[in-house]
Amino acid sequence: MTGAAPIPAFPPPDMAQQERMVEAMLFASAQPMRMADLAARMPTGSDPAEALAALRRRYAGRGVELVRVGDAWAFRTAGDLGFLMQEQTVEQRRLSRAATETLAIVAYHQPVTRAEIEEIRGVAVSRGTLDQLIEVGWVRMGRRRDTPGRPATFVVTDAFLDHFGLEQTRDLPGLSELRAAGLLDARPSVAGLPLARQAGGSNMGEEDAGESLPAEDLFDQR
Amino acid sequence: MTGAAPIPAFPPPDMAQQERMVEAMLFASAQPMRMADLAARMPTGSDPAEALAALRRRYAGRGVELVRVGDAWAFRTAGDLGFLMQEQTVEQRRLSRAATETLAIVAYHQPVTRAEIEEIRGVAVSRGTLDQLIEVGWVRMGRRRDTPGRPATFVVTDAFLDHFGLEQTRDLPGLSELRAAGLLDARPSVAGLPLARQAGGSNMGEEDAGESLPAEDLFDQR
Amino acid sequence: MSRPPHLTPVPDLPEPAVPGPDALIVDVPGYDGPLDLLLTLARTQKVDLMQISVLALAEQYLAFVEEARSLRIELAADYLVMAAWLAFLKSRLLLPPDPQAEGPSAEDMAAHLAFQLERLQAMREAAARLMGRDRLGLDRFARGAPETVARVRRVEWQARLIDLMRAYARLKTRDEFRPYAFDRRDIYTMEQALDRMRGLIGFAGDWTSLAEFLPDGWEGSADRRRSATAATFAASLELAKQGQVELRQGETFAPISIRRRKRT
Repeated sequence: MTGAAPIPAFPPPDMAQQERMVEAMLFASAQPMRMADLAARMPTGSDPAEALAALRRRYAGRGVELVRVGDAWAFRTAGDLGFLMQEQTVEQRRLSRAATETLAIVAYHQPVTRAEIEEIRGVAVSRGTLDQLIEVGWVRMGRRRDTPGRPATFVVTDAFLDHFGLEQTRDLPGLSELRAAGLLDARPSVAGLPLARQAGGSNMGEEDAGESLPAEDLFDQR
Repeated sequence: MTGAAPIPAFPPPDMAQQERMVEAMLFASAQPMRMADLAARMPTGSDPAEALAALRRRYAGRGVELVRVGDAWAFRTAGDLGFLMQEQTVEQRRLSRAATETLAIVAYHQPVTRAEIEEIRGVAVSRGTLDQLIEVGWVRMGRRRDTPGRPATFVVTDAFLDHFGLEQTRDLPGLSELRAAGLLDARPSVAGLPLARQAGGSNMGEEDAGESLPAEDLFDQR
Repeated sequence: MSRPPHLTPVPDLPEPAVPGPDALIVDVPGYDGPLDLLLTLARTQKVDLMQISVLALAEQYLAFVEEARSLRIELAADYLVMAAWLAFLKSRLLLPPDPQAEGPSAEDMAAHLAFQLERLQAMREAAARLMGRDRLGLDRFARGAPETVARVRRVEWQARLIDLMRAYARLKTRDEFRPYAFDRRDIYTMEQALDRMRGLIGFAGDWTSLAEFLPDGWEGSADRRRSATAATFAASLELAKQGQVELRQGETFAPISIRRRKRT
């Protein structure tokens, strides 16, 4: 493997310049960018991590802030200035209660199976609810659970974190309190309790029971 | 606009806050915003002109700059960082046989004219082959030969030496070393005998005989 | 939602003008199943869910179902199954524990129900807190004019020194294998033979063996002798055709002799 050696590396630009580079790239992108994406476009030897830390300090408290979204970074306008941007506000339909509850359960209990969601909500989860949350991009399938039947699990995505302004799922509001109270434990249900599916006929009359429900029903009109 | 309701105005937010507002609005806006657009969204009594001036100073020399577009304002990536706005995908391809042979001849015989390359290869060298090697950066034009017609010569470049891990072309293994390495047939070689053209029909069956070959064909797909 | 999903009025009955003293019935369409209904009922106890009286809750639920029945409102099966189970739980809670009974005790079942209610309540609150955050596109915004990233394809050429050397070696050895480039040192052409014979024929006035005409240095190897012999023979035929020489052979495979043709 001769000749594989790249061109003798130039020294990387100084940190001020690296900071400018990261600033420009993140400003230009509407999507969060991962460290690796940044590094890939910067000169060899650059250190986007240090540049990001410096930028974050620089923008703290500004009208635009550097936020972390999972493994990625993005500039977002400060939350308190939303009122100025009403014209930009995308017409967003309100999630139905079934959808918001399901989303919260996925976020706080992830990875979680459909059966567990049903157990918690006490009703059958319509396919449409989860499908729609997946379509919006806030929920995705996780690994299959290593239990009989190998059921699929669901987890929240980076887009979920981005939308709700969370750096990571650990930052979910009230997470530690819920955990301390044992409310996130996977408690086996007590035999005999007639909840969810085993109640039989649980599909009947459930507002989100029908597989054929148009996705429209997921959202309440605001 | 004046003279309407003389409602006792709330005092406008301080300049730091106004600067944050303008920063957020310009960041989130899809189009450059005029001063009037900014003012219309800001609390009464705000002074977007001053906020813009302060912001412009703040962003001077940064990776993103506040620029004036006609009578409107927008954030733009600093001009010197435009190169970051492209994503390079690297595709690895192997040199075709014709190109490899031509390159070898240039390396061993430089400075060498096109006619000499043809004589050694026994076929006409397509213009594309040499052009491509020049484009790759491994071959360049040398001095013109002081012979009738003053033909151009070709030599290999420093990038060539670098790619192939050579300090100088003298480091290229000689014929005897090639033979020792088993790369040459053991038969007595007629090396140096310029057979090429006079052997007649030299173009037959050679893959790069035609001058009109598109450059694509120069290189094998890996 | 045009229609209460859980309570379906019997068609031929006029709508109940007043849903009854308990305002809960009005809200029935909003329930998300029996657990949700239980949670709402539990809240009317105005105590922490952990301290809730499951017995009292069971009675509330059963009263609710009874009321719906009296209003001739059909409840979905889930609600009736839950009612039956709560009636069973209530009786178990009221009776002294049966040491023979298998499975979870009535207290365990009651505790688990209370846990489920609390957990559902907690998730409701979590969902509300989540929705109350500064949300992207509502309160926080991404760059409104993202710059497109141009994709540039760069080709990296792969060639190793060994490829180069092989190519050069190939060039330097290829000639030996060219069908039209074989070594001509062992070929004696007819032209060469003609030239030679034209010079020699003047001295050969008498019959002379063809072998005598072979050039020096071509007798050594068989290949060279064969080539020279064939060329000389072909040349002699050509000269005979031109009327310059005569050929003679005593018998098959005997030596061929040649002499200059006498001019008449």
